Amino acid sequence: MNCPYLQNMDQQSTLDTQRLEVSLGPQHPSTHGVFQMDVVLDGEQVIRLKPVMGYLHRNHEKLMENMSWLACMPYTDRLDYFCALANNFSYALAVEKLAGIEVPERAQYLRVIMAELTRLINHIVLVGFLLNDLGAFFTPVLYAFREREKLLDLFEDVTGSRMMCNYFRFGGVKRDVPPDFILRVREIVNQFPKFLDELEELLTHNEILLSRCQNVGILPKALAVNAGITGPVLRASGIPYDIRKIDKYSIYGRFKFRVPVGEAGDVYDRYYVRILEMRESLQILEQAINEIPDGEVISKAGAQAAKMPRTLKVPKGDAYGRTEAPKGELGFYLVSDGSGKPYRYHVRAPSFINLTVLEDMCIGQKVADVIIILGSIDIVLGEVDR
Amino acid sequence: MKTIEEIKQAIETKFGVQISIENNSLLIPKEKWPEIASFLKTDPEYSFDYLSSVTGTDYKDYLEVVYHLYSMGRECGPLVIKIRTDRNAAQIPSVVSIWRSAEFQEREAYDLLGIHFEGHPDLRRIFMWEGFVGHPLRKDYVTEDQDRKI
Amino acid sequence: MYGLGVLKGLWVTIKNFTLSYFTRKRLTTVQYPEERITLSEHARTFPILVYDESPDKLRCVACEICAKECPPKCISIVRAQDEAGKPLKQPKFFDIDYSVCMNCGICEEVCPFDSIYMDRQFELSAYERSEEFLYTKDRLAKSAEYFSKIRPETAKKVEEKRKAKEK
Amino acid sequence: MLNTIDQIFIKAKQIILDILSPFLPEWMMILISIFIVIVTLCVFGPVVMMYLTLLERKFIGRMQNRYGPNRCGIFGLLQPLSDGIKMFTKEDIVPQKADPFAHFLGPITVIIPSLLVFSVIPFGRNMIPSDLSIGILFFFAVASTSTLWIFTAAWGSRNKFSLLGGMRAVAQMVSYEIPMLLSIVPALLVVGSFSTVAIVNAQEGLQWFVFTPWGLVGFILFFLTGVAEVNRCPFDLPEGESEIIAGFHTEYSGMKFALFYMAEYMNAFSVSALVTTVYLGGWQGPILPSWLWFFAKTFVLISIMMWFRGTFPRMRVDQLMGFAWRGLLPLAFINLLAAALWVHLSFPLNDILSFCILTVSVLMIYVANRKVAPKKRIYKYAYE
Amino acid sequence: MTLFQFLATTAFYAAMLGILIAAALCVTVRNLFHSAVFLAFTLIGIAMLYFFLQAEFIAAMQILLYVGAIMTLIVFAVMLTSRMGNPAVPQSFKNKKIVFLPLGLVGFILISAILKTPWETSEPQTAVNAVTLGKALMNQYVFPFEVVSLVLLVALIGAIVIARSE
Repeated sequence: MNCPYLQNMDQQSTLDTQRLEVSLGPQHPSTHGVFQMDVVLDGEQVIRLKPVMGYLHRNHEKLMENMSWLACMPYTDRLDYFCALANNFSYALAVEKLAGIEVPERAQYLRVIMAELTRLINHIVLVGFLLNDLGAFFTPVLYAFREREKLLDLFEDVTGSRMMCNYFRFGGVKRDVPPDFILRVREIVNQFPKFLDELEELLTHNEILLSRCQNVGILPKALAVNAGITGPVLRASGIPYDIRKIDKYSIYGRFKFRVPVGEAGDVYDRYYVRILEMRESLQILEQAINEIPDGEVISKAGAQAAKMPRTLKVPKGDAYGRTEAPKGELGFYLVSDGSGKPYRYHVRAPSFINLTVLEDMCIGQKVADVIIILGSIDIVLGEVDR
Repeated sequence: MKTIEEIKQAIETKFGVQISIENNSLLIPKEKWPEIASFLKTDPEYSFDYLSSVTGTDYKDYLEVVYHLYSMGRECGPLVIKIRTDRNAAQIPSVVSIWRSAEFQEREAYDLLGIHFEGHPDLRRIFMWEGFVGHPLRKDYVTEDQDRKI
Repeated sequence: MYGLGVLKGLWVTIKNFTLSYFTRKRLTTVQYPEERITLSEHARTFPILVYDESPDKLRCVACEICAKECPPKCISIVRAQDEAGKPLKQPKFFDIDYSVCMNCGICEEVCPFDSIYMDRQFELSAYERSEEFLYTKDRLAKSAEYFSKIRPETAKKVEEKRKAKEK
Repeated sequence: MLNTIDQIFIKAKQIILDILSPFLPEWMMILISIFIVIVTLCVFGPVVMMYLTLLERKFIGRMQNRYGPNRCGIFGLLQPLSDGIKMFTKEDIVPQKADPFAHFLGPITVIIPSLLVFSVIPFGRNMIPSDLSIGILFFFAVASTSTLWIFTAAWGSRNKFSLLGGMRAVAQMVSYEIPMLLSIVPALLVVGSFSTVAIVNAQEGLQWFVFTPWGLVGFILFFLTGVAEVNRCPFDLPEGESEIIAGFHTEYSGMKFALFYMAEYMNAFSVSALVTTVYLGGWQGPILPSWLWFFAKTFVLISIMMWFRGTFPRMRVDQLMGFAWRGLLPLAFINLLAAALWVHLSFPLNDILSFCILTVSVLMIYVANRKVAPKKRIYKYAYE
Repeated sequence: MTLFQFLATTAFYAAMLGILIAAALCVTVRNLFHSAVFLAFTLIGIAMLYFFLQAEFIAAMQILLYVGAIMTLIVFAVMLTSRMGNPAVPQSFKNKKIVFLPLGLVGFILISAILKTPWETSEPQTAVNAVTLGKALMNQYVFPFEVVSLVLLVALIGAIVIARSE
């Protein structure tokens, strides 16, 4: 373009639109809770994005410092209120590592079954809400909730409450499962793949979804590792890091299951990796139901600690227990000074740390994409703000 | 993975600094911490490329920050590093430039415990609002106790 | 082919629509006030005190273990005293603040005298938050028959244990 | 017998006029007859809108394995009534920062085009409110002004989200108006007149335009652009709930919001009515009375729109524009060419020729957009 | 029928009065956006006049082109240039009184000229409908039609070049 007139046109580009400062604020239909993003827009393009948190901050960690070890357990349900049992699992592991309590065989199997059922719930609800952010008028969410109800009814029979289960105890689980538990889990495991096929038929090859989600919010491998991203978001970027396979905590070493890995690291990969992970969880559940032995569900020391919590002696020292929660690596760093209360109780929340890369993924994208990128990271504000 | 003693020897020989081992974790003086951190991350022998969690703790007479390091490349277990600083002028060099995952967690430690991380790109309170006074997670942080009257 | 995924999506929703007229199973709505889902045996909402014969002779001996163990500290007990000032094995006041209780069920586990159990009532709305949610002793007391009606198995286990203890 | 049912509404109007004629002067009778038509339209519009909302909620409800509203009235039939009462009684909040004139003007001017448009739609055999010689052109002229009024509403509420919604609305409507007009032109070319009645008469018997090759493509084009023009899913960007809260009608509540809501559903009804008039043979149909045919076809089209709403996610702004400029517009031009050829040539040759032109052009557009189209992916597993 | 005639003429004059008021408001109102909206009302008013004169095609084209397309562009321009706050145009014209003198003079001259000239009003021949207009465009005036479309094409390409360079 060598014509002079257009030369000076470029310098003073008269067509730039006015910078728009929008705060996608705490009251916004799709921030999955009270989370605020101060976004600077040029037209529809995002130039800068600053997350603002703390609206749901209850100072969970200070609270736990004057609770007994057992009394902290019901509070862990409230961290990531979609997967209460995964939080219980991680906290119970950390305390057992600190206090050196063994867990009987049957309890290990029950814990794995409960954790994998929670993973199913978390992933279908996420897929539903991600589609809701994309604009599908509640249909995927209600299909997901139809399946979730079956699982929540099962939880109510076993643990007593649908979402706030408080089922794990140090050294096992609170109560044995009802007799028809194995039958119901087997029925869910047989029927769930059919539901997943129907959901995939509705969504996975839908051209509008493909064009909306592919190459949007790309998370490169190096940045993902450096920013400490864990869980399906990391695996969607191509790194097969799954704590169930790395640490082989509890009895995950005995189960044969695969870890799906994406390669582009965009919103579509994060969506589809979660669907494949659900299918893998079903494999684990299948093997766990077939091999579950009989026997006691809580060790002698555990039962005694549950009945009389004062008698639980946790020696001085610190321990860091971590598990593969549906959202990523959920770790508990506990320091005990020998008294009946934790001296320091720190939660390494996956949603909180996965948010570090939100700005890097959103720069240059459109407003509509910012919402689905946030949705694909899958944050729950109970865990982010603690 | 190499044992704690080997890592201690390697760091001591390389940086000539006194390190002690305290129940399976390295106690490193805070001056040399950024160099040791980048050494642990870049050295192919260790390649601790994943900083899992940064925790601040208040031990009455000093503040301590605990780092849990993992290696995703070599899939090996946690290397626990503790750094101590005194209570009032709590200063620790930040490692955000080395591990980006420390960004939010160091801001949280600053907000709740008042540990100042120099070198942190954007050290603001992350949970509390700007005008908040005090650091809740400190043991001497006392709020007025609204006891319920029955 | 480009447009196929979109058509398959349409096929799924219209299939759900038509089949919903044939198989009632597909419609998951429960018309709440008329139809109700039967709660399971272990469902727990708020704690209640169980008594054997009359409401003022509770099984509870005011040992205050549940008050100590309750995570949100919503139970407060004052021990009864006879005229001479000697403490009795009876609570004078036993208040649970239902608005603070987070129905975790720990009080039921730690109670050595099987006197506090989790009820299944959840329609407990009230107009006034402070007074009406502070359940006093007489509002908490529920008979053993009521308890065995809502939780048959646990009631049977508790009966055998108590008989064994009496022998 | 059938004819009487067919002309039942005209007869009813005639009866009213005969009752009144002895009392009133002659010129007053003309006014009265016009007045009757206007009143029926103004009552028919909102009532259809109310029951369209109910139809949509029950239809999508059943798609989502639930019942849909069934509390007020037997099958929820009084639900629109209760919505109406709620809309009336809700407080009408005008934001303090809003520009009162534009904020007040928005809903009024949005409702006028959607009511005016009813005057050119032939509801049945000689049941057309006003047989303008420029029927279709009047429809598009009035419909195109709604862009301006939506922007007035967006600008008036002085809220960043509604401004974004307003910008999107204007961009979307302007870029979908051209393919919409062009997808109608083949039918006008064949019929030779703008008047809707002439178009319906040209589709005598069962020669609906949709059975001709160019008619099929024109029908699909016109239906898709109609959905976009009316801001319904998957093109409902101006009021993308999940991103910009409620787009241009974020700051409206109470009766003003009801007007927007009513305008949206009436536009949906009028666009589907026009699609039936031009491509599905309006009220032409074998035995049933004419107006019954017309309403059946229109409601089938509206339920397709609702079916879209229950299934599809929303498109992004640039994809929306790409779809219009790269996909629909070239197809509309080629469709025009095919229709011209179809008219010019005799029977066996014209169908074959226009059919192959259209298939070739669809394939060409598909290949041209290959680079932009998303690709399917396969996923590896670690720890095999 | 005279009353009917009377009603029609009053409606006609009422429409004209409406146009005048809208035009006056469009010029005088301070808020830029309001004047754009009043401009739209004046254009619709003119379309109504065409309807009164049974020139339906011209009326439809008037609404379609002016209000549908050109007004949208004007509103876009208003939105792009003015601040979000209140797009008021700063008018600093102290003594407004003096302007009425030349205004009145020019008005008087115009009105008197209009009233004096003998407009030969031919009664309306067959209404100008789309068919005759189309035929004329395609037969007699096909050359100017093509040239105009060429000009529009050039303008279109020019706009794309400017927007694209950003």
